[in-house]
Amino acid sequence: MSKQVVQLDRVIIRFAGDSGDGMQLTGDQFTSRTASFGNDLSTLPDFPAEIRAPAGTLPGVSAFQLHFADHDIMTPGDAPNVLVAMNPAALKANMRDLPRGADLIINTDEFTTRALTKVGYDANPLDDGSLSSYSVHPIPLTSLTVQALKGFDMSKKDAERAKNMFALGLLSWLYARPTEGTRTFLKQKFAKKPEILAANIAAFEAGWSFGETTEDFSVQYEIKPATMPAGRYRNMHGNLALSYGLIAAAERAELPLFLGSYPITPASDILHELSKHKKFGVMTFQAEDEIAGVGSAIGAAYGGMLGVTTTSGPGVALKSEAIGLAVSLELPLVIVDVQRGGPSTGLPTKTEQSDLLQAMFGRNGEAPVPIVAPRSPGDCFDAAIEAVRIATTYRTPVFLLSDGYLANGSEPWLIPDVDSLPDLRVEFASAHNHTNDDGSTEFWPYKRDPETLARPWAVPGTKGLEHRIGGIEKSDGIGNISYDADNHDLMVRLRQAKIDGITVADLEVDDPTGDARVLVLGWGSTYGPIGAAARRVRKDGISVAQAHLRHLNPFPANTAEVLGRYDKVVIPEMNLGQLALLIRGRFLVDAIAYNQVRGLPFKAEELAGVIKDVVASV
Amino acid sequence: MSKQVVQLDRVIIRFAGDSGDGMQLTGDQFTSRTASFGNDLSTLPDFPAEIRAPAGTLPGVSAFQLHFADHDIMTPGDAPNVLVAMNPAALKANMRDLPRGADLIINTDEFTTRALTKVGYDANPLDDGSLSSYSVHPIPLTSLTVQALKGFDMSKKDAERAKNMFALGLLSWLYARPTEGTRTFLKQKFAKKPEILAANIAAFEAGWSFGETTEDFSVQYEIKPATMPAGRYRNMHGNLALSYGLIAAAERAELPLFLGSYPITPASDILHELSKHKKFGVMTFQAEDEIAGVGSAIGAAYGGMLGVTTTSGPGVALKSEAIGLAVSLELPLVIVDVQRGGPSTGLPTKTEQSDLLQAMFGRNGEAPVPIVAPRSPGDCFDAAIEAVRIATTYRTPVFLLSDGYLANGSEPWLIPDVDSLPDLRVEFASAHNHTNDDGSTEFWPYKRDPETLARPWAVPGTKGLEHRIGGIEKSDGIGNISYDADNHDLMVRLRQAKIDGITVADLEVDDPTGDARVLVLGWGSTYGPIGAAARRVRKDGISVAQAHLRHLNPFPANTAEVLGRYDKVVIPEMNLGQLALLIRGRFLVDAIAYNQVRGLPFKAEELAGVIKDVVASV
Amino acid sequence: MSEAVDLGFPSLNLVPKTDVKQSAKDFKTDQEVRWCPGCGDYAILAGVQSFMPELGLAKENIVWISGIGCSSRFPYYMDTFGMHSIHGRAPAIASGLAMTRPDLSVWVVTGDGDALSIGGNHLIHALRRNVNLKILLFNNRIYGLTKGQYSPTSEVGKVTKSTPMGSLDYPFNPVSLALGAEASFVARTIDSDRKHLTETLRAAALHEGTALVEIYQNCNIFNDGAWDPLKDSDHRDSLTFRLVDGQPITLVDGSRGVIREPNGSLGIADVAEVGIDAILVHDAHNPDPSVAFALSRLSDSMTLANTPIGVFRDVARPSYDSAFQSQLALAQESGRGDLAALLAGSDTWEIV
Amino acid sequence: MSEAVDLGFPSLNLVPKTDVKQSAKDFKTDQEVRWCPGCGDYAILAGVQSFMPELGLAKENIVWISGIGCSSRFPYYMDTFGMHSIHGRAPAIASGLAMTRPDLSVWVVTGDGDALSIGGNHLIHALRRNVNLKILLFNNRIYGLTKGQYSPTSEVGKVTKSTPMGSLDYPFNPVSLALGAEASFVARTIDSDRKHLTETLRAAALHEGTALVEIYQNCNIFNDGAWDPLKDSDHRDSLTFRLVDGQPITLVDGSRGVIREPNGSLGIADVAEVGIDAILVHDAHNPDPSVAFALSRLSDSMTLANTPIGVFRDVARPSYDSAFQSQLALAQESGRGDLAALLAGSDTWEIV
Ligand SMILES: Cc1ncc(C[n+]2csc(CCOP(=O)(O)OP(=O)(O)O)c2C)c(N)n1
Ligand SMILES: Cc1ncc(C[n+]2csc(CCOP(=O)(O)OP(=O)(O)O)c2C)c(N)n1
Ligand code: SF4
Ligand code: SF4
Ligand SMILES: [Mg+2]
Ligand SMILES: [Mg+2]
Repeated sequence: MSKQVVQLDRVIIRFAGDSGDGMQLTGDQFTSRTASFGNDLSTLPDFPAEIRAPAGTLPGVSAFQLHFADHDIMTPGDAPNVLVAMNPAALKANMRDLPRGADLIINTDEFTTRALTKVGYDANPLDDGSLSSYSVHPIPLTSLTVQALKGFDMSKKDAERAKNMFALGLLSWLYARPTEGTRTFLKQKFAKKPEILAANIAAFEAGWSFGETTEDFSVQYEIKPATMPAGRYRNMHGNLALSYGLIAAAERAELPLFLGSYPITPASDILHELSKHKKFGVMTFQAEDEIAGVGSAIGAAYGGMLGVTTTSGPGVALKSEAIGLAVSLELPLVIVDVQRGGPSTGLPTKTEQSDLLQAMFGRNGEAPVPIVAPRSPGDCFDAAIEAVRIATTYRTPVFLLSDGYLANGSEPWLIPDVDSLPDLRVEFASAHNHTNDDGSTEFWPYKRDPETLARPWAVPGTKGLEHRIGGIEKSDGIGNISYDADNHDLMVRLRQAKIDGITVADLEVDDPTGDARVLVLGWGSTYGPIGAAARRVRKDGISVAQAHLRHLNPFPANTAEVLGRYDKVVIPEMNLGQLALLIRGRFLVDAIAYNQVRGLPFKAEELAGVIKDVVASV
Repeated sequence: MSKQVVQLDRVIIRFAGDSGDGMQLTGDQFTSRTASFGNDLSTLPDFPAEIRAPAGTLPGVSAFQLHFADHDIMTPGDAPNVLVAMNPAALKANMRDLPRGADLIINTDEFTTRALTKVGYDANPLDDGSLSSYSVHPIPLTSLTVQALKGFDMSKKDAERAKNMFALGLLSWLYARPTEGTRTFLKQKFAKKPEILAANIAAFEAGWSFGETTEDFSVQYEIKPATMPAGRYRNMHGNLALSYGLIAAAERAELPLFLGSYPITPASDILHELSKHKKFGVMTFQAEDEIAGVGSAIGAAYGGMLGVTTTSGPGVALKSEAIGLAVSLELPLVIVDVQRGGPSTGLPTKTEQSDLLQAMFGRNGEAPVPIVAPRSPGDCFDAAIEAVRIATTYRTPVFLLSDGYLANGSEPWLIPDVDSLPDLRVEFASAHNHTNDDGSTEFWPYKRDPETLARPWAVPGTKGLEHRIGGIEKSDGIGNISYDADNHDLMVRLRQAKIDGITVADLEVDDPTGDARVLVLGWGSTYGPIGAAARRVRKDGISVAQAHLRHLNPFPANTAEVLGRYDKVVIPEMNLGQLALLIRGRFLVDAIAYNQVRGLPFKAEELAGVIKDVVASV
Repeated sequence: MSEAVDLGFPSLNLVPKTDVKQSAKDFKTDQEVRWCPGCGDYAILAGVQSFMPELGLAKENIVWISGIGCSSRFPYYMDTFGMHSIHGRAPAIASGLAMTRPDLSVWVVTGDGDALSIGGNHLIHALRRNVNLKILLFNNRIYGLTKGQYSPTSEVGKVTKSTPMGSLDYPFNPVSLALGAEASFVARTIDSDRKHLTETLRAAALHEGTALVEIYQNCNIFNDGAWDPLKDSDHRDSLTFRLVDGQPITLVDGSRGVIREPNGSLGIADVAEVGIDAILVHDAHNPDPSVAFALSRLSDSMTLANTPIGVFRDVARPSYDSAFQSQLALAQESGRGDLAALLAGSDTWEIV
Repeated sequence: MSEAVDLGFPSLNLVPKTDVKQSAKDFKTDQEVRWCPGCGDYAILAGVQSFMPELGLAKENIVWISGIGCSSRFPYYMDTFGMHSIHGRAPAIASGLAMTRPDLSVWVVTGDGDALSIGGNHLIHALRRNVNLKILLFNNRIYGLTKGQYSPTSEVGKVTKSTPMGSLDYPFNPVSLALGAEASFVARTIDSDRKHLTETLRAAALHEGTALVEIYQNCNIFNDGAWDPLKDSDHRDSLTFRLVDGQPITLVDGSRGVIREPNGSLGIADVAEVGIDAILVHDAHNPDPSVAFALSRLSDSMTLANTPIGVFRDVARPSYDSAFQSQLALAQESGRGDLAALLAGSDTWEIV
């Protein structure tokens, strides 16, 4: 029997279960299908720091949220319309976020007394009416899966492990997702295990047909593809986009890419990704620690490579001294910091923006370093290219500040035309650049380009350019060790002037009505939530302007002018007000800092409220 | 024949020679005599980073400047009235600072053609009239010394090495310094080498009587003792005062002092000094690196010691991650940063204030750390005690920001009465601090003191208080690992609130006329130069107010109010405007940053000019 | 808190004993153990918890300090004092604690990445100093917590997330490294062999100074079966040398033994052929670490053939902390310092 | 810049040769040498500068990288490419350069503090990886640049600025440590012995992979005479074993030699008594590092008696950089990657 089909413009689904239940994989697959179906989407994985936290416990819950729609959206969504809860822990951990009326798909098999008490349910929420204000779909997912796999010669335990595929099948039906891609994926994943492959496909199909047949779901939902700029798209995660950005930049710079890195969550995947691309001449080195990671990248940069090091906050702290050396050596270097919850070990798998001031000031002495930040998963690609442009043009280390939400989140990505990417070719020094009074010539390693103030990049192997550099203060131009007071003052100011003089794109303001009196200023991954909040506010006929900084150091030339245009400036950050401090100190604008440090992105709803209050107050 | 005696109110002498000529020792001795004579004084040693830079070269010149007076003074002085130049390099390197009319005492023996050409003199400045505008005293110091030591059976070379004592003797006569102390010092230094001892004393006396007899010096100068607060005084260097401050604080806290440190200029002397005081139960540990230095101090603090680590800028960078751990563990810890020229290796033996923002922000995540800064060599004692008070009261790491100028400079120091020092005794946790609903009790490591927000200091060995702490986020109170979003937000804010809530003394303003419209705000070692500059300005009948911050984080409660009182605020710093950024960002005051990064303290003259300009502009 | 603490620790180098009877469960905490089901860490935890009572120490005077890694979660599960610190720094932190608190029994838990990669420097320095620490190195030849990159003990050519074409680094042999770093005690044991694990912990606990115990541990998620040859009953006896002081060094099955080669190295021969008397007798107390070092070289890092387990080296050398405390005591023999006198110094003047 | 550089370095593992005749002075810079008069570093510098021409390499393809310390000022005085980096990190920086630039000859200069204290971890990892670096460790058993604190090679009980009652740490033996860290080449020589220094540099230069050369160096300001027993003509021959491949290992004066002890260790005996045939013959190429390790244990860190100098170990093992470059080459065998294809991936959709 075919069912009634209801059109929806957007849906937010959250899959939740044990770390071992494969929720991340399930979410990823549903996302890929949704992407290729043409919806706009945004995702938010949320998992514990442990590899397999104990089954059935609250700390062990792993969740994946997906927001997809027939129009362009900017966030993974505030509150899920649908929660798939594979066990009591998953239900309990996620109820708080669930709005009344939401659909609840519950795996009843796991709601045993033992499992319930383990997370502190004294009564079964399925019976005690506590879920009455939700539309509950109690389904014995596990046993249905086992049943479906009767034919296969595999242990019950193994059969049960396919229950996530059953769930995926069910939801794929419910939202009329294409199924072919999932089959292809499974075929690749289990190429070497035909039995498992067949079982998973069977479970997936069982889930689909269960949806078709069960009374419980009277309707099937349809979300039309979104209208997006024409072109070829793919679903893109932040860490992948960042990795591709680095590879693309290296290609365009015609420099071999060298990554010196030490694994750390949530940055490790960049190391993993880049290690796959030796075909592009990409060299990856897993160092003994973060200091060796950045050290080897400095050595490679000295040798003419595009030197990169990737890490997260604690690793940046360890690299501080070596980054200072790179500042003094004035060599190109890209330092990727995928920010996570701090301080110290903090919350390794959660997102945060609290390394901005560390990136700005976390070194001894006056050691300015440019800072670039991506605003969305896909934007990590462009941000990486921009970081490389600055590093190679100005011969300086550059911070690329991503975060855990960007790293693991995904969105549809318009695949760029390679030839449209900027030309980043650099020129190595090849000859003497200084003539003495007696007419003889020399190579001066610290003789600067009058425009960029960049010093020559003279790599070993270049005849006649033999020279020595180091971390001790050098005399301007010739570069010999110098303890001279005036020279030091000059060099400190030159290094600062070089960074202050970096040309970066102007700050663009989105102020549709043009009469906004309040500006919301942000940086990094708050772009989506701020944008979504601005929309909500505007829907209510209230004017508000949004501007988002890609460059935190130096700030765009027009920043002061932009800030000056508005009565009030609000700066929402996932920290205690780090950009706010810089903006206030630099421009003496009484910016209002709105801060949350919850390890999760802002909710658009909430930000909208904040903005409205501020607008109301002007 | 006795000579005419002229009264002076102040003199600035600079001794300059080869790294091997013992200029630092000579200056130290002259200083000690001057101190015990009762003059006020201030000193500025200035030496190269090399141990014995090559003889007779400009980079090899080592200098020591002493300013002493019959009234209280605040700086080592801008330009010397007297330069003792032991060789052509010393003359050349220091001429620039010499005002016309100054006395020039020159060791003619070293002015050979070879030595002259080595530093680029094509003519001998003693003959070519280039020194005509100075009162030159050409003296064959070396040969006179050798003559004086004829009787002794020692090589000419050894005899020559006593020439600094001859010079000391001469200047001791010229300024009528007491001589006994010098003899005592030499007796101790050469206790095991009677021959050398005798020779040095002979050279010293020869220098003295040469002054008495030579025609060249027609007058002897006298600088009356300064009137200073009554009490017993000694001459005090910054690193020594800081070391004593730590020892005194440990005594008053009744905690054993533990120093975990790795040598680095200009902080090493604190390690050296503290290692001498095992009699006070002081434990010093030379670690394998800076990370182990701070790590061992954290371990000791966990065990109930007063944990301290000492270093300079590059070492702070390396300690960043571990300091973040201390923030998360909320254990008392004092981190001493004797700032030097940066970035990177920079100028190891020069002074700078460029680690303020590193101390503020140089860690991943939101990791606030209080910052205390001494203002003069002697003040390092009190600042150290204050740092310990904050660390132990609030259970937090604390930065103590000294610098190279304070570390090596000296001044008369009023010896404090031990009983007048603050009582710093702390209470370790000794019992359960939480009662469960069922009446049972537990120990909660993160249950805070409602007033200070400090958590209990529960050291191993305390029965019934077994507990585990770590760098991962913890749930408020009970302290178990927690990935909860709201708890993280709460803990981040609690840690910040604890630091913001630290009670520190109000900011005092020196505004004698009470009608100043310009405030000069400073921190750290600029206190002297700013004070001296303010005096000059006031001498000309111009009103200016001075305030100096001991606490950089948190700022004193009355800071906003103080800043609000003045039309303009000037902030002179030996960096590119680090305090200025914090003041502007925090208080939205359009503070004027006046910066120099020359590795040397400000000159009072120059600062006075800056202040006058600002005053004129209001 | 025990008397000893208050008064800057007179050099009594002694940990207070417990006054109650202890059992394994006295050392269990209320914290949910968060390792993967089947992880070798569980067996080690259980082994340690059941060994602890043997020490008979006051629980509050025992401290567990770890770095970061799956293994480093260990302290949360021991009902003593404990600190889960930062990656690689546990030996440094523990050194500061141990040298200032002779009344504590300080244990370090670390992993092959934590101890040998980022923490290598602190480990080798703790060993040469001989600080009174017991260091348990859980070696699973992989980075567990970061989801499976190769580690400094991974075999060459290991294909992992970060080395799709195989790793290039020649691995450390933790025992060789420790012996080269002047270690006074080095042993090796296996997570699954409770009896041997316990013996080895006992020997380590008895040693004064730094004791390094390498524990072969299985990470069933990212490097499952890394040590299987030494575990499965069919092969282990023919692959493992069990080092027993005073006993000839033979494989557990007795088939082959260790002999001296003419070139000064050690070799392996059929016991039947050369006769038991030709087999080298183990002497963990040999002041010269050379033989222990040679023994550490017998094993093949790929096949695990000829892997010695047990105590390689156990020699008496004054611990850093005892010497450290003695200097303090000596300095204070003639009484404690006088602060007023110190501040005043010798060269002063009066202003009235 | 040489052809090799431009095109992502086809795996030619080869440093361009010089086309001019070189002499020592070609390697001198115009910089004033700023060591103390009499410092042992001068002799080493002179030795290196006069050895360099023997390599016959294009000067611009030679790079000297150092850390921080008096010794680490070395690169400023070599007229090649050079970097004076930060304390202890030279091996890490040099590794990044060496593995990406097989066309360079990369040398590291470091001190006993720089290499073994703060830099210990990078050193041992460079050694196990066998990156193609030549590391010269200037061992003066003191921190020179910071004016005389004890170092990880200082003898126990050393009284220095930071240890007025004497140091407590048991020193590292750099050769033992390196062997424990899987080094493929380890040698020791003396600043004052130009001939031996040159031979040793030659052997190191010939080795593919990491070569560690410990150079006993005199700091006449803060630790004068540290190595005098091995220098003064009356004693040195009776204190020094000169290791020569294929030769019996005897003191230079031939009086005593190295023998094998029954317990597996090495011992020292009168050659006259035991006869020259009983003396162990040196084999630097022995794949087993145990004998080299045993030799490193013969010397007394206090008296310096029985100090072996020369090449302890020199075995062939593929260098990290060659393996690193081979993987790159292999991956590109079937052509270079196609960026457009990479960006597009497999799972895409069109929006029109
Ligand atoms: C400074 C820093 N760098 C990197 C990390 C990420 N990290 C955590 S544990 C770990 C390695 C874990 O391996 P191992 O020490 O062998 O412990 P295991 O998980 O295998 O027990 C790494 C790289 C970190 N937490 N901190
Ligand atoms: C990060 C850092 N820590 C400490 C120092 C100070 N420092 C410079 S050289 C040195 C040790 C020098 O000893 P060694 O390596 O033996 O070199 P030597 O001077 O004896 O040749 C130290 C501790 C520094 N420059 N940087
Ligand atoms: S990842 Fe491996 S080591 Fe970590 S807990 Fe799981 S099984 Fe154990
Ligand atoms: S201090 Fe010692 S090592 Fe340094 S330059 Fe002087 S003599 Fe040489
Ligand atoms: Mg591991
Ligand atoms: Mg040294």
